[in-house]
Amino acid sequence: MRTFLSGNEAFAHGIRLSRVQVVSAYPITPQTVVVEKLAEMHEDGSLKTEFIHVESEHSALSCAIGASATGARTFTATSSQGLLYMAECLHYAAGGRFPVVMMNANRSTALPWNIYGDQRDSLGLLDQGWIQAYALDAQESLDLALMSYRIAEDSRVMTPFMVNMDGFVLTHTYEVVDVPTQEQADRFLPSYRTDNRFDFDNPRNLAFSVGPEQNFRFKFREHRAMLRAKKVIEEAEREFSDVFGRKYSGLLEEYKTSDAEYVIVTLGTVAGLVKEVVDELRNAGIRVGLVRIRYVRPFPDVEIYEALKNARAFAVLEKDISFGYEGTVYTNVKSALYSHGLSIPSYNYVGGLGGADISHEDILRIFDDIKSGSGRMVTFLGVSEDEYDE
Amino acid sequence: MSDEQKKTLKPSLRQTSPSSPDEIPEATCYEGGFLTTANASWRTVKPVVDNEKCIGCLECYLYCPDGCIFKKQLEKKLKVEIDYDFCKGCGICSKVCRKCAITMEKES
Amino acid sequence: MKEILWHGRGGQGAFTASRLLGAAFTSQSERNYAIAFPSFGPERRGAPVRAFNRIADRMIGDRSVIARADYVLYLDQSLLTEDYENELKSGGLIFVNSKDEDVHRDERIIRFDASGLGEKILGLPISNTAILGFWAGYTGEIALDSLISVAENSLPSRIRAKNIEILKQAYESGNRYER
Amino acid sequence: MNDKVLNARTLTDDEFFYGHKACPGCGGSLAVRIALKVLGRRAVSVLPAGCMSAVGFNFPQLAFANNSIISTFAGTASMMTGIAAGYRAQGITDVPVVGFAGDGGTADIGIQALSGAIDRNDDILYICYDNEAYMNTGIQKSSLTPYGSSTTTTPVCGGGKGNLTDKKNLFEIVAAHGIPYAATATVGNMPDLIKKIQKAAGIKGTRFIHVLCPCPVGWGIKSSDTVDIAREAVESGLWVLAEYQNGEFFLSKKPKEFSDVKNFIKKQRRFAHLTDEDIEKITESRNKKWNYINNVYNN
Repeated sequence: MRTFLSGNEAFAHGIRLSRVQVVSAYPITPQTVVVEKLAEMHEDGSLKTEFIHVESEHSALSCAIGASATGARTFTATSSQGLLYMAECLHYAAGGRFPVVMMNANRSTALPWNIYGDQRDSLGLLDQGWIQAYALDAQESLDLALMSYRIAEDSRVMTPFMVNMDGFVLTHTYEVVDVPTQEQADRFLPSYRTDNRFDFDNPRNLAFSVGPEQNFRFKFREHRAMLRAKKVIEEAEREFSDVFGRKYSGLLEEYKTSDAEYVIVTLGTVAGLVKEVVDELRNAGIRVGLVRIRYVRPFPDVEIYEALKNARAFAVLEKDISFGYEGTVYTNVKSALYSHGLSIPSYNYVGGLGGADISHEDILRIFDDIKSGSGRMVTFLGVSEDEYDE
Repeated sequence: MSDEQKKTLKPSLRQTSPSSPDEIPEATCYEGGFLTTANASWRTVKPVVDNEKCIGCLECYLYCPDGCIFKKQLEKKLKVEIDYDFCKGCGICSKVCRKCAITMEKES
Repeated sequence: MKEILWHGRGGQGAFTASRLLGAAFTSQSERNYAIAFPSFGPERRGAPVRAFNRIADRMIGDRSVIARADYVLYLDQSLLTEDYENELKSGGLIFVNSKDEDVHRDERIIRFDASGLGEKILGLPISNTAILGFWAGYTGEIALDSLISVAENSLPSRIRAKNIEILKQAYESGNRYER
Repeated sequence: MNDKVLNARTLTDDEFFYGHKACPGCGGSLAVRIALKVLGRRAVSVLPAGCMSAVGFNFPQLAFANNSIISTFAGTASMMTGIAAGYRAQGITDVPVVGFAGDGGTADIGIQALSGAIDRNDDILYICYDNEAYMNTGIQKSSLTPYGSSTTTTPVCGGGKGNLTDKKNLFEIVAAHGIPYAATATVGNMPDLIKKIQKAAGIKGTRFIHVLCPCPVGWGIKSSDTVDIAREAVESGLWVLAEYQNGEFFLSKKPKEFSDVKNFIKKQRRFAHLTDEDIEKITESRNKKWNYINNVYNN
């Protein structure tokens, strides 16, 4: 049913439709609405779940892990400082192979304090073993809720899943969303079955320690499972489209890249704006395109190469900076191209930090820069040329 | 209660230890009570029970941190026996025995 | 695509009105798309706030803050400052809640006593649904029926009927406004 | 659950915690062993980072015969909450969820999660095995380390007195939440400990038992003295056996006459540096505590 919803509300519907059995979460702006909405659904009976009001984010995820160890489907949500506070448990869920799903409302991290959206929180935690997807809009957010369980719980994957939604511009923006029926959702998403749980007939010891002799094997499996997730994502999207009629394009989305000379690579909601600018420039006869990274882990290395191999130059636009180097997404993209032997001029644009607006003009300027080859390697949007040292 | 359920439950020493890649579980989840090494080598002194003195009060059984003292029927009387595979020789049993029926002897 | 910029004060319901607008617009056709979002931040009663709409008959990807709008709607006349022009696209219009006849400094500024209508029907100087209704009636961007059905589905029952009445009367005033 | 109070004869022959690598004479492992024997095969145990998880869960040497899991250091109670919720969500209501955390894991890093669980009145049994310092990492001071105790972070050198802060009153902190049941115990007073675990097992909501568990290594005692020294802690009045239920405190055992604090202190190397004056101070503090207890606790 077409409904006018915020990203948070849409996502909450996705969680309801996923028949989540245990929800544990702690409030933080801009995640709060998703938890409030789930609390409402819990109260009105439309969501049959154990709703746990935990006392911290660390406990939110620790509780979800405990519930997952009983074989229950679990959900938590957080943002920014909260995500950082649960960092220990992120490793724990991943290493223990507990397919917890978390919604992270992307938000700037202190200091300076700031509640607005950027992606430094989740991109700073890429190595924690979680699948990381970045949503474009409210519809994709809802759909990712359903798909995340399908993918995370697959026996080939067994890996926790973080759905990232840009704080405010997605979480708090209202738009049209098609909310599927429970019957459709049930057809797509089976209930959770796992062997990675307690068992009263054959008691198990979980989350144990492993010495240097065998430890690497467990880490290797974690890595292998994440790589296997690529195929499972494809399968899940195929079945998703059969049931719901909406198609997704796997680890990344290409928009008018087949003959594009200049391409912006980005992730999250800002891709929507880039699409509009691509259309405009195309109308003016300029061959530009967009690559939207949907999954940063597992990383679409081959797909990136395929999408960029015919381009003359590209820029990575991201709401993140790894201080002393460049944006983390840029590093990942360049590394993928290097692995596949592609070397073309590229530029990194760091924008949207602390919720700074990324405008239509900003995107035009980026295309302009890469076309003329006048961009610097790493450009902070909003910073004037004379503020740089060299 | 089935026979299986009646059987005493206890971690036990296994003959083989998972080591090859296909024996290693995918996740950190494995059969509980799976023991691959004993603790006997930790011991420098070992408790020896004098069944003449033992009155079967089970204080030693109750206070053993390793749970390696077991109830045993000997000529219809309750006595105890020790699993020397897992006894570390701490000496608590000897200390709590009211009848001084357990002595700590040097390991030979 | 049309872009709409709302000015209000915390508690006046600018964002609520923008949500009603978006929902009503998208209910009119399967092709219609809309986004509605507030100026983000902690909500504080009385503080100046903005809300934004983009409406189009295609997907909308641009979520950036609207700098220049086709329509700028003021729920509170005191927020209408001298640099209002910088927020207006050429050919754009301003709708302002005001009892003050002199607010017509500019033919692009259209005055409506939204608070007066709120006072009359709700007994409170609430202006958001009145401005929304008036704007829709004046511009014809959204049909009254769509506004009413969205209000029926989304407003709390306590204030539903009276706000629908406000929408109707305001829409009528906008429709009949002498240009 | 058996209605009669269990004893050595009636306790199950099952051994749930066996073959572990705890030091000889470890008080903590004794508490875990006995608690699981009382709770039985359906118990799911949660152990944070700490001695008991370090000695029990080294794949492939897995020393728990029942379903068990290691939690994060700070997350004992929150993981227990999740396990209880996970089973509730699946309509399973007969699983005792028990946690075994040390003094640091409970009174320091884990107190936030514990407080949260009690606040929600989650249906869990939390057992703190208190060996009075971070023993797993090599004897560092925790907030339950007693006054005067030498640890590696409160070393006795250059005339130092060891730890200069008093032991946190964890039992009353927990009780102040209005918890359905809380108790203190020691591994030297086994019938009392068994009775309390059994009682706790029969109560709904959050239950907490604080068990004094001497550590031969950290306390500087012989491995065979664990049980005796725990008993002496009670007899000297330095450790109080008590319960909290329905908003009231109850004394489980009141020594007719306290044994000499000095005897207790002098048996432990961690207190070897204390002077008669220091011991007098500890004795005075004990007397003050008992004045309060006699006024507030029911006998």
